[in-house]
Amino acid sequence: MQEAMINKAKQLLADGTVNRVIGWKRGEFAYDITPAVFESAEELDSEFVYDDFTSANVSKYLVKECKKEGRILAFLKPCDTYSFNQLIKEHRVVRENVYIVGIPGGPKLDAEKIKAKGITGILGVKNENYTLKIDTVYGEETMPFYEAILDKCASCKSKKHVVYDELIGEDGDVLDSNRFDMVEKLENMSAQERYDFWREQLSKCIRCNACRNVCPACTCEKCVFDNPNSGVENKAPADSFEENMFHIIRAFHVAGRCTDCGECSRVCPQNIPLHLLNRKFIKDINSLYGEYQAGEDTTSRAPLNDYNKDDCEASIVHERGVE
Amino acid sequence: MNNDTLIPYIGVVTDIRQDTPDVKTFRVVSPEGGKVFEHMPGQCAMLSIPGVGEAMFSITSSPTNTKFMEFSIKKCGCLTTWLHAMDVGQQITIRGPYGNAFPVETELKGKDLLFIAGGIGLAPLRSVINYVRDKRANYGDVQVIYGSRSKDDLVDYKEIIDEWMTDDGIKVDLTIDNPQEGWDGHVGFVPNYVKELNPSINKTVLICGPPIMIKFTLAGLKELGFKETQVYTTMELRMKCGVGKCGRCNIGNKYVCKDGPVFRFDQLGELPDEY
Amino acid sequence: MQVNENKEFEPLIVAFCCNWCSYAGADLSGTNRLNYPTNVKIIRVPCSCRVNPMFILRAFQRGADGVILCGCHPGDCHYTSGNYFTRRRMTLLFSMLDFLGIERDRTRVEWVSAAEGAKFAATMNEFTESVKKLGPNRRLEDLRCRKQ
Amino acid sequence: MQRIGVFVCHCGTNIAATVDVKTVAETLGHEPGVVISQDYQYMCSESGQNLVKNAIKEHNLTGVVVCSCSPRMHENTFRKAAAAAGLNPYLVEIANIREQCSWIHKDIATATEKAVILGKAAVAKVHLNAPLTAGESPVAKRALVIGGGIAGIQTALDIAEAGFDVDIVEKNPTIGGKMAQIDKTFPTLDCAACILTPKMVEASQNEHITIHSFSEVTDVKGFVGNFTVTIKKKARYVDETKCTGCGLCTEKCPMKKVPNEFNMGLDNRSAIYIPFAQAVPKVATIDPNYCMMMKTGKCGACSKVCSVGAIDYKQQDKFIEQKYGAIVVATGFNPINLDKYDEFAYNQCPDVVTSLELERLMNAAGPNGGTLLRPSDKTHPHKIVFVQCVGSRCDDSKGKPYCSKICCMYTAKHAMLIREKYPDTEVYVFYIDVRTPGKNFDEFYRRAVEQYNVHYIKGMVGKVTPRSDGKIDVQASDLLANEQLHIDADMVVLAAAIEPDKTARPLATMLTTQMDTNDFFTEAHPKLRPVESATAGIFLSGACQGPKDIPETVAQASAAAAKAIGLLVKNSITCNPCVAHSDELMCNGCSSCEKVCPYGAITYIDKEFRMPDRTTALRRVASVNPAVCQGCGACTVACPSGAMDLNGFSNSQIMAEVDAICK
Amino acid sequence: MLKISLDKLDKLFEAIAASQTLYIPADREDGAAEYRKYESGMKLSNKLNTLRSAKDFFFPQTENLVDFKMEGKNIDVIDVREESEDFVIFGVRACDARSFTILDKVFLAEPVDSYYKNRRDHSTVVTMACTRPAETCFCGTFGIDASAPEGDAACFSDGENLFFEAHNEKGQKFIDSISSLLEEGNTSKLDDVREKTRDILKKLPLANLSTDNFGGDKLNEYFNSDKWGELSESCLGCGTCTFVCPTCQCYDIKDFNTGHGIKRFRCWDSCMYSDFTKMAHGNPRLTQLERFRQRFMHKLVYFPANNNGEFGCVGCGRCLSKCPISMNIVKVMKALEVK
Repeated sequence: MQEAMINKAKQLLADGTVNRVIGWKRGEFAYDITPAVFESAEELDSEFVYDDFTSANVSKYLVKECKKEGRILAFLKPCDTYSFNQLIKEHRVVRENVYIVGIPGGPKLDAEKIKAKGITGILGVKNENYTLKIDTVYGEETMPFYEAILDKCASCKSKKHVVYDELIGEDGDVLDSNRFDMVEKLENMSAQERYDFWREQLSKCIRCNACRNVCPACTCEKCVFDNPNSGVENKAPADSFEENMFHIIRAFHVAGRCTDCGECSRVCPQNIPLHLLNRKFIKDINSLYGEYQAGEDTTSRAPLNDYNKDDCEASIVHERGVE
Repeated sequence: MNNDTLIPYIGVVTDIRQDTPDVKTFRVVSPEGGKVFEHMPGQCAMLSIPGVGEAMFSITSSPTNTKFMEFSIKKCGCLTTWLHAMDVGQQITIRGPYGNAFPVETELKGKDLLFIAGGIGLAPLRSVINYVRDKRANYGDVQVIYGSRSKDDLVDYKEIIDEWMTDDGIKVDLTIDNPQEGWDGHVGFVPNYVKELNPSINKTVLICGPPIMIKFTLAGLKELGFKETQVYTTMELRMKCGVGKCGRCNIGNKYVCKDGPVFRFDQLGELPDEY
Repeated sequence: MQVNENKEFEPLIVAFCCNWCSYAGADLSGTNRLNYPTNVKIIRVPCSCRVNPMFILRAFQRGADGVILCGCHPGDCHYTSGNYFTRRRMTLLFSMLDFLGIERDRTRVEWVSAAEGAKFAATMNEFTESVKKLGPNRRLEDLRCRKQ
Repeated sequence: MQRIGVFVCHCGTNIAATVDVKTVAETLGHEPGVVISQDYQYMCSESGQNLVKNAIKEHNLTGVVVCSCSPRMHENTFRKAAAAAGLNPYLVEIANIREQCSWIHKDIATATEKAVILGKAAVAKVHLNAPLTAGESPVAKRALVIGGGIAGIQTALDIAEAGFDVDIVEKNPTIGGKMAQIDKTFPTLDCAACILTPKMVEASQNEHITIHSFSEVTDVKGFVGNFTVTIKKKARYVDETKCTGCGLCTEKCPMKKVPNEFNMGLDNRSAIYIPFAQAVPKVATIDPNYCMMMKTGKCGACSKVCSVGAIDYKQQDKFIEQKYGAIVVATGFNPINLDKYDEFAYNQCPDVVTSLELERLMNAAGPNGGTLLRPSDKTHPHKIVFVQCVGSRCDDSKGKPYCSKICCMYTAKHAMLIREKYPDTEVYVFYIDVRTPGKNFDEFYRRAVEQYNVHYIKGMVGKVTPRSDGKIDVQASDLLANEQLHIDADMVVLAAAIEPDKTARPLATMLTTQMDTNDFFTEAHPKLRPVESATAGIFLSGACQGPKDIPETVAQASAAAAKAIGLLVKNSITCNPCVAHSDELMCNGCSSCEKVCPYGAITYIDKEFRMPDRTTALRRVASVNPAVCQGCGACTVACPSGAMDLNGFSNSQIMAEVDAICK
Repeated sequence: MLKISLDKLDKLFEAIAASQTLYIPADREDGAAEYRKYESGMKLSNKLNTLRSAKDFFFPQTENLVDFKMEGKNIDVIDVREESEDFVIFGVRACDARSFTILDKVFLAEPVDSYYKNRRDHSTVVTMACTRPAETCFCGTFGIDASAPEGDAACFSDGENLFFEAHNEKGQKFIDSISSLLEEGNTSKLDDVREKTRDILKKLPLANLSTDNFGGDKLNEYFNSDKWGELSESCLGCGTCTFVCPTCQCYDIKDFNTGHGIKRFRCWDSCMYSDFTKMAHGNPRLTQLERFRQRFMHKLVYFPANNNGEFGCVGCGRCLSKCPISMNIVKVMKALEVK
């Protein structure tokens, strides 16, 4: 795949279709991949990488990149295309300035999952028939591939590309995922249990803003939490309330816009399952206002910018679930 | 526990003077009377209204003034707007003094001094000028070139006219950007006026004003034959803690709040261009 | 609010009322001298759709024990559609607060028309009672703001 | 730092009896920024206002908080006072310590505590108030009157008289409304047609008036001075401009078995019809539910006889869009449906009729040519029982809680007319109360009792049972004599309650006006602004606002016209400055706000910005048209970056209120 | 050397906790380690390092500096400082231990930060030598020996026993306080373990990373390097690296109005944030390039310039594993070195 992508990129650079390529760059170890922009065939040959660790969603970079001179080639995985489509819908990207090549997606690996097994001193990771052979300074270790995949990939919602100029490989289908299982599990807990669960999770927050800054839906020119005039600005979670406030409002601001790409949870240095907040909104929207997948198209009205005269009342919250 | 510099003192505003349409000068004393703390010319203090904001201002009054401190403050943000709206008797918090000072007791001693200021840039220099006036014997010739947008925008105009200009051994040259009724003085920008006046290159220069004025004046001074080592300026950039720890005012290996705000131009030249 | 052994817990209720229906409804319950507890403090907004979830969280942060949002009946919004948006926003917000384990009876949306002075008073009596039963808001307060 | 003045009103004892106003004034005096805090007997009085004005000047105030009655009452009063003293009127905030405090609480201590908190919230808000300048928007010099009854006609005539164009939209084929169905009017007993039809003709001939009969309002957009209304002209299958109203078609129409709604279904009309002889416009209308041609494609009789070729079976509904500066609602009333009143046998017995049916039965143009005959056997009734308050003043769900107001008088009229014309007929009236306030009303009622010997019996009719012999057994109680009565009547007339027309509710939604629980339109103020709705530019005329008789309706119609004229004479009106605005530097251009704006007030522009790295870039940013924005604030919440904010109710202002309340 | 058997650790912790507050690295539910206040039964984590650095002990993410009460025109200043209680931080790794020395150079420099000093004075840092360094470790680059950590006292595990060594008076006092539980032990196995660790350290992928090309005199060499654009290109501008970094110490001072007073607090800030240097009249670091450059120039050039060549990095590797886009100081050093 990597080979095909490099060739495609070189071809599009050569024929002038694009003048830049956004993709992923090799790091120091097997897993520390950095999104990067390539401008020449040489750079592509020496540094471009696409493997089991290239999980970063590059669509958010296109907000900035599409405003530069010329056209950029972006390799988008199925989940990334939803993010990009949503950005088109919100007029955050200029579609014409991006040439999209759809590529097959994951499952991608999560280095944290490998390390959590106590495997350390990692020098190389190889996937042999869905068994990971991990070369470390302490000797070789193995673990099953599927135990090391990213949470977001484990509950993949779609293998379909919703926007592209061309595809490498076959397009997939929207999947029947189990992505709401954990939300449901929480819903079925008692209020006290839910409260304890979230307090434990959110108290880990160090307000590094990684979740916000990586989020393709969070592209505000100035975030309310950075704006001293907004009245809610804060830099560090000085109090448990502020942890709640930040994550509730952030989830609310992306409600109906979040494509469930899972980047927030992937990048959280404190392993907070932030995607559950977004999925809760998605699940509610689906069940109360009809199935809606943000980013699936560029024209439909977002659920929060829309209404039905016979929508349910807010009291529905009081009537269902566990108190 | 020892007092921490981050815990401020209380200052009482005992006098407010409208200097120009957007500059007011505030007189601050400690609640018990007298100065809140001592300082040297060029040093700064952090003034704050809790809940509104805290910001660094240069102390405008001379250390030789034993009764009070003064701050000339231009209205430009949230805190300064608040300060401009307050009445006499209001308490504020004050901490400092912060930063270095103009080397009035070392390098500047015995020198002929040329002060060049534009607009509110006079505020930090006023402290030095009055210090020099009070210790007149320690210094040589004193010349002040001061310009502003208009006559109304000249800070401390009354003091300049009534005291400085009547002083022997101090020469004051004023200029305003555009002609104005009731103004028979010089009209023109400060950098040009400096060149016109063609000051002796033996003088040590202290300059403060808008960045663009400093840039052109410095160029002009160099044309006249001044060396960077002869010219001092003062910067007031994004200071927060005042003690070189919070990291905000870091430029290269210097912290403006601690190593500055007074720099000689040759020192500035060694810093990365991030100010 | 403090729980004092000698004193019954008195919750603080913030009520956001739209100018055209519910605020007028509240006025009407005043005109008709229909009592409701002093715990309820009303904030006037042009339309229920003006109420940002941040305002609601802010109220809880600062020590409110319950927040109620009142607007025109669906279909009667002075601005045609404002309360329809309110309904969706608040449904989702309340659902999220519930998801985070915040007691669901601390929040409520009620449609009160300009003519429903009696309903306004009854709603406020009932809501205050139900919040009183929950006790002080502890799960969504800012400790720094707690009254000593 | 702000300089705020606080003014606490006693409102006589309205506030002062439950709230310790001195304490409120004193406590608020210590709030940050407050430089003067006073209390006064009546702050809204001239001397009270002068107190505010003088304080503004003397203390150079930057904000004013008045703790008084509801802002819906006197916000404007104090804004004007502030403006007169040179303070921007939008730097005034009201703390509602009457309706929302003193009137609902009894305990002085807690009420005072609450009043202080409400005052603090207002002080906190006023700290952040910005001076606002109202913009202006032009006024379309045309009025729309919805409903062509006597109320609508009178309003239209008065507006036209002032020289403005007026359109009347009437859902029926003719204007005239309920009054056209009435025989005589109380208390003068003059003929309704004689006074109404000249007005109908006048309306049709007035060059300023356009009548859209058989039409409905389907959409209303815009705001005061600038409404855009879509009117559906329903297909009547007859070209209005060609039809001369000769009536030949109605005679030749083979389908003659259509219940005649003008005569309350007491007789029949043809499928093509002109409702009544004096109809305006006098134009035929085809009823497609009955027309053979329309239903089977076979007939065409009317088309054949029409010499001007006005018949058009293919006519379609037509939509017209028009701009109006003012809208007057005159949708009127209807008697309630009596299906639920089994005890009065209305559905079982044709000789049990409503008062409006009786009107038609007695009308010279009615089904019997003016002779009062029983609908069942066309015989002359000798004993008639009138039942009052059928569905009025009713606590149960069947009826209406209010008094329908007109029944007492029209029943007296009916009784009197019957006794006058048929002295051999006995008339009984069962009533709860007889209510006759009004000029010459009580005299009129007394004539019925004293001069015409109508039997007024205080009591309720319990049951009406049709008997096999054609008589009707009326079982009732006489409360004064305390006895049960049985009357074998020939006819029973029910004074059915009246209710607003069914079209009023959807119309109110379109107009964004308020209605009460009975679907009567709510006036802006029950005493001081009785003919205006709370929505600017929408006025109320006639029974749509509450039960009214003709003189009252006409009076209100003229009043509404006067208000509408007052608006139309202005070239422009001051806009509400409490509108949304977008901070372009923060705007993402995402279109969320545009999607929730009910007025289409938000558009997007590509604007050049200096970027942080000193380059310039085109960015798509939202721009609010302040003349179109009505200030609901929906966009402010839809905007994730907080770039959208609302003047007068800004994020920071509302949060300051929240903080102050929760402090 | 004095030692205690590893299976008696509980007893040791109980003993320490009996006299003062004890913090140890413990595993939390998601598997990551974090410092927790010791409670009976708590187990020492065997993770290499805690997810958050140990700087929180002396420089917490937020801390209240001073309170104000406002009344009319008057302001009341309330000093909220309290003498810290004595506490022990147990199990600090060599990198984090060094970070305290670096933080000391900032906070204990005149004028001394009393908040920091208060906690520093009351703390005893007991370090623990590493035995299983990870691929992200490069403490050796900064002259830190992971097998011989600094701190007031250090301890070393040979797999069965924990050996103690005092580095100063405070450390000695600590060891004395637990001496009843300790016994003299043979260190031959420990020496093997340490030897093995040193071997591993040499084999780590970053073992050869060197600071030779960096230092206080390299300002002009790197400030205008054209590498910064490429390096900073994908930086999200989040604060992850800063907040997990044991040596980053930039802070902001803010006021919070509680409704009944003003709390002035300081909180961590990040030079990576776009508004870090923003002022009323502009921002001298306009793009992420400048902000990104500042962070690494500070660690690799400015800080050593002011501190006798000491770098502002301890090679703990947290930023290497936590940066959302895997950009880090190692990649920066390697990129800049290439001339």
